[in-house]
Amino acid sequence: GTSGTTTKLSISATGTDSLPFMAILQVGIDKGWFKEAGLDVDLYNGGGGGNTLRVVTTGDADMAIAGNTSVLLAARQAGSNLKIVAPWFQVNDFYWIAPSGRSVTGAKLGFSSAGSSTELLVKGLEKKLGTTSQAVGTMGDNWTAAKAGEVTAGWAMHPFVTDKQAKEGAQVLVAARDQLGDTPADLVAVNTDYAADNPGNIKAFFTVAERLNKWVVDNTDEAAKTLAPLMKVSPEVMAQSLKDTPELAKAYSLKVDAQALDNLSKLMVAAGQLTEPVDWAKTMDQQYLPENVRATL
Amino acid sequence: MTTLTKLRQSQFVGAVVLALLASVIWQISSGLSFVIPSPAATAEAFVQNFADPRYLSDMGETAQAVAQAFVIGTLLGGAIGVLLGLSAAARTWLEPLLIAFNGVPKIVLYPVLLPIFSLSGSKIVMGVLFALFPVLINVAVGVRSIPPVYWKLGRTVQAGKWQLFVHILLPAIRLPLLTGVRLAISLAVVGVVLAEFFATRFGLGRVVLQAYSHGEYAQMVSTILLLLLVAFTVSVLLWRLERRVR
Amino acid sequence: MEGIHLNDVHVQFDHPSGITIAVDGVTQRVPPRSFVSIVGPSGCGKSTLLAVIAGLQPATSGSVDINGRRVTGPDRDIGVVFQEDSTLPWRNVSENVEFAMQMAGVSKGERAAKAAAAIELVGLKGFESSYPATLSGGMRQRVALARTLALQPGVVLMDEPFAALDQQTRIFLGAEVRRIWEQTHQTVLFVTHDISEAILLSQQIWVMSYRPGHVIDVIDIDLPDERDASIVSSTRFNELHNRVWTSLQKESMRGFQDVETA
Amino acid sequence: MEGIHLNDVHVQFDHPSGITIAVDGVTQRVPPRSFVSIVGPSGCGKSTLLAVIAGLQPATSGSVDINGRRVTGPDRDIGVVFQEDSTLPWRNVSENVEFAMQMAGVSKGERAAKAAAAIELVGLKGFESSYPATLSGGMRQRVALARTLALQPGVVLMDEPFAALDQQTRIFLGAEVRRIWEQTHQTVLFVTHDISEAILLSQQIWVMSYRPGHVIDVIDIDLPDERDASIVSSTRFNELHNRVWTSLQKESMRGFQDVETA
Amino acid sequence: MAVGVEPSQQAPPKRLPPPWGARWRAFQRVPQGVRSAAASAVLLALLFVAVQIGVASGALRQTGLPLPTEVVDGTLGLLGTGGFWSDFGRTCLEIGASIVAGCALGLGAGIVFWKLPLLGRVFEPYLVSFYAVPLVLFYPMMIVLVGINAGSIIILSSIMAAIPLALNTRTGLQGIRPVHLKLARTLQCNARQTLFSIAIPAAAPMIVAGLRLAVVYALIGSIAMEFTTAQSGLGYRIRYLYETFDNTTMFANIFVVLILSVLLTVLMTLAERVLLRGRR
Ligand SMILES: Nc1ncnc2c1ncn2[C@@H]1O[C@H](COP(=O)(O)OP(=O)(O)OP(=O)(O)O)[C@@H](O)[C@H]1O
Ligand SMILES: Nc1ncnc2c1ncn2[C@@H]1O[C@H](COP(=O)(O)OP(=O)(O)OP(=O)(O)O)[C@@H](O)[C@H]1O
Ligand SMILES: [Mg+2]
Ligand SMILES: [Mg+2]
Repeated sequence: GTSGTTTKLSISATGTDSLPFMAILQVGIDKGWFKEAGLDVDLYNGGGGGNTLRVVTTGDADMAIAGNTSVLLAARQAGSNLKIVAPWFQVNDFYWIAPSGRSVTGAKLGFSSAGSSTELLVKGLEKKLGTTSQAVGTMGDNWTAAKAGEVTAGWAMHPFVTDKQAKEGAQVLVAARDQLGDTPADLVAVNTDYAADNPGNIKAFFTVAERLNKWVVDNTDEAAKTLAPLMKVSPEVMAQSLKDTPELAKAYSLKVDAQALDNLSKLMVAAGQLTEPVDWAKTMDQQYLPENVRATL
Repeated sequence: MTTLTKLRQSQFVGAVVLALLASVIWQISSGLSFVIPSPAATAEAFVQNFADPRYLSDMGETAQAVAQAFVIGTLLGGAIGVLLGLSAAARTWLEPLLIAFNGVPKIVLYPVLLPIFSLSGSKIVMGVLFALFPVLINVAVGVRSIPPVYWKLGRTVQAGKWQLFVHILLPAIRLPLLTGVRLAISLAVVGVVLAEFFATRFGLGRVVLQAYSHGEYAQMVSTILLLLLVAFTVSVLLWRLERRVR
Repeated sequence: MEGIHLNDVHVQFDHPSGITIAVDGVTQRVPPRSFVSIVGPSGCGKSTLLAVIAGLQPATSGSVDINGRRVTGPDRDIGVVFQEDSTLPWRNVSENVEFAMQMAGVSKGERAAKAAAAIELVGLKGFESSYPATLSGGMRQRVALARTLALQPGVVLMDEPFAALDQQTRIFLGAEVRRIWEQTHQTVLFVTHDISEAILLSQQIWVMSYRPGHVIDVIDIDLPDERDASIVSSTRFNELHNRVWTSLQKESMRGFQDVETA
Repeated sequence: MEGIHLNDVHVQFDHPSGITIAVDGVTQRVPPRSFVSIVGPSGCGKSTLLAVIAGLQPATSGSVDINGRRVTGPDRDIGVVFQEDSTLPWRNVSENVEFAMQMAGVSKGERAAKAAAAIELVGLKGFESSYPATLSGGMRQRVALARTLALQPGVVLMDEPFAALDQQTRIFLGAEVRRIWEQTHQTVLFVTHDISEAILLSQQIWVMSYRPGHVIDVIDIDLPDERDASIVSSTRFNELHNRVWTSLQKESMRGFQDVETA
Repeated sequence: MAVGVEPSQQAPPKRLPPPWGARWRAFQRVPQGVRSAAASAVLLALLFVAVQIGVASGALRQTGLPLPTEVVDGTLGLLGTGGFWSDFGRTCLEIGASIVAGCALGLGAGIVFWKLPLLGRVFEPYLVSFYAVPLVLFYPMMIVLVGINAGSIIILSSIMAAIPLALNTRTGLQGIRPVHLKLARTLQCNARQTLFSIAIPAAAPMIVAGLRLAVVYALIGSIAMEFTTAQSGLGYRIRYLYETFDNTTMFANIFVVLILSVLLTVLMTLAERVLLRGRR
């Protein structure tokens, strides 16, 4: 943890080793771009929203990038020292994949666990498609359960989807985006004390983040090669999965999508995770974002 | 005794045969279900891991945490065990709580530990909590079952407190202490790795979890195998020592 | 004031269910350089009395003086040989024998020399590097004896040192103890259950009563100093045996019922 | 062919470092309803011989007949009392005594009646529901005795049943065994280290030699049947004691060196 | 030469005043168990008060601990919710089933290892180092083999429970005093009688110690597995509340797990009393 004015920024993020839009932070460190911006960045990989965020509430880290529902629920806790400052990865890149030959009608869809983003989506899909659901766990567990016939399809994201398509003939049974529209996958929250002391650091962070996003969009092939070893997949799979990511330019951009935020709030209310819709104008403090990406909420 | 019967009765040979048998069963079952990676694929992943500098640094990270957890856990467990063994008052006050605490699934305490000990500390503390009890219990029981005549002997030769500790207590509990230490090493590994599942920056727990959540079972099993192999080797060596000590 | 003087020694134990009077007013004297045995029924307070003399157990009232000094705690000049096997299994024979000296801070060289002498004295030469686990019970008691003798204490207290051994070994070790005593002439107080053993070894026997324990008979053993096994067939031996037996017999019968129902 | 007949019994043990001849040609007879004791130095094969008679250990050559039947394995008509404490700590006194009958399939009611009688016989009335842990060593051996007697075996083998007890308790229990034998008149073969005990109890004593073990002396005990403690002061007792002692003495010294250096 | 004393057999036993007051002796007479329980209760109360003060005063703010009184309130609140009882029931079912299955497996294996010493010797090194395997990782295999249900958790925690019991049973059986087996032979006991009337009761102290470990491992195994993988049960609930930042309810559930484990410990202590009746 850091206190007072500093050049250090500790980031705690979920999935830096499995999700490319998180792994770009590591790329930023490796390429020295944060250093150039005068930031000494330190990256934690938190396993799941609970840990990722707790590390920030305890002051171990200054910034958390974690699953949408966790961040929202944590920030709404009484006496919370978390402040939501931005959305992260604003396309709906969740899929339900299955071995070939499965049908959506009467399907049982696996999700990770209660209270998670996947539960949110699965609840939405239940209403739209008349499916049922079952808590299973990680992407790996879901794919295993799908193959074993315990569920019809399991949740997955890129590049896992591509990898299983390539290696094991997985097929996308449901693409959540088609059914439910976009939501931000993650939200960025900062420790309020840190933010008060070091507003410049957070601003600098977002500048570098935009640079990284742009790098992915403009140099997709190079990005695939750089990210592949971090994801432990082959460069081909990584390249393909970036290609398969819907609206890459929107996905890898900080430009706030008000509609996606609204959609998230609606889904959470429908899933019973919230009792009333989120007032984003109050909940999300956009002051640290570059002016050109802010939105009126 | 002929060499053949000796060979047949040797524990080592038996254990190797059992390991081979297990590999054969593993090979066969890997053909039956996709969740079980084949021994060959696992071995390949095992070897490749060692060529990966990140894997090696993860290994170092875990080893360091395990070593710290083991040392702290053994010292702490030993100290409390000696206290409990020697003092009836300490037993009255602490024993029931310690027994109850031993029965608690430590993993549910992780949410309590994380905020207090922070990220790198809480995995060591988790390892300590796992390693603590076998040492504590073994030492307490060991101290209590030291034949009273040893203490009487110590008193008649007017041995000082430190002399009693070094020349009577420590050697007298050497066997239960070794047993406790052996279990402590294994459990320190489990504790640290479990903690690494939840939150960490480096460590084999993270590697396993990454493989696990991606369904890369060969990679996952190869790391489990490494953990197993290390714990197994240390444990068996200590266990042999345990049986050789007079 | 040479020797061991017991002045009206009382010992009682408090426990949840009441009070046990273990030793009830013993006033006796062990002359210097003499060999005295105590016999008495189980539980009559023999070990307790020895513990008081060794300074391991405070007397509830009364006092013990050894060579003019009041006993207030353990003293290295008082050697004790216990009934239980007290060899330390993690030390070999010479390390065991050196133990007492090591605790007393005797230098390494001196320790080795004295240990070698003591080991020789008890007839364990050649076994210096054996561990207790590989020795018979009788040999282990010799190790304990050697450990005590190595410190050359003025007084040696032995609490049924051979109780755990079989009769053949007892006869043999008893003869050894007597032989050693004839060489060293330390003051010895020896507790035993075995009447023949007591007669063969001692110059005087105290017979203790069942609880509350005190000395009910003192018998001087007027056998010649040179005692070999053949002495047991002598008339005098048989007379002494009968004398002790009769004293004890009354006590045995009285104590027995009590012990068995304790 | 009544009683126990030993016909040239040999027992040897093979082990990695060679062969031990434990029993080397014993041919003896225990007359029916008589009380015979075996004394001999440690390791001379007494227990082995008893094990052969009990059917626990096959003889290498030779044979044993009991009341005309060849011994080929354990038999419930042959009761054994062991040297070690053999009470079952998880059963109270009456459950312990009933154990042998329970294994033999005796009905519950009969078991209870016989157990009560046996408990009374060994003088444990009132302790029926005590557990062994709360009993003294002597009382536990009585429980073992009661368990054996409850099955009313024709032959009782006792392997140093009182070896672990102190002398007072031994004297007392010895008298009890003799008293019970006077009532039941079973055939008893009794192993002991204690010469006085052997003389006080038996009609005949076999003295065994050190390895290879065989019977070197058979002594008939011509004391009156009524024996109380006072008999030990009689001249005849002392003569017998000396006779046995002398036989044994030679053997003891020979065997001792061997045991101690084993 | 001796200073003889008159044997005064009729001397009245002397009773000196007790060294401490009567009140101390009265306390000493209170059974050890009751004293221990009272002492533990005092310690727990002190801890409760200390944390309460610490949290209320803000000294423990960064630990994120809620007020102990809130946790107690929350726990009482839990008791009224159906969701809690279904979690609780599932966890109890898992623990109970793993105890039963684990004990049967462990006891059986221990007996087999005793009867076939070679097999026992061969398995031993593997079993003694088995503690180092995070069994949680076999969950994916369980999904395939058993399905997503309590079964996979029960199987894995049964294995965890069985191992210490098997080792202890074997050690206990090997330590039976030879005289007890000799007794069985002289009484011509058959194999069943020898096993159930001699061997198992004789090894009972070790087996019961193993049982204690087995119960602890069944509990730890079930909760830990729920915590990391399952979809219901107390362990899962704690994880869920952890992820969703509902601290008070999370602590209330942790509190329930603590109570459950204390309850099991007490139960085992009582069971031990009954099973080892008459022994010291
Ligand atoms: N620490 C103690 N607390 C309470 N009672 C004790 C204690 N030590 C001994 N006693 C009691 O004092 C009595 C005398 O015991 P002691 O050990 O001196 O007898 P002993 O003559 O040595 O017997 P034995 O021949 O069996 O060794 C016994 O009744 C015993 O129960
Ligand atoms: N199972 C066995 N294997 C090898 N040797 C044995 C075995 N049982 C006994 N012996 C040997 O046979 C000899 C006689 O033993 P046994 O136990 O019969 O002697 P004992 O007269 O009963 O001795 P003690 O008086 O010490 O009980 C001893 O040398 C012993 O070491
Ligand atoms: Mg004593
Ligand atoms: Mg024998």
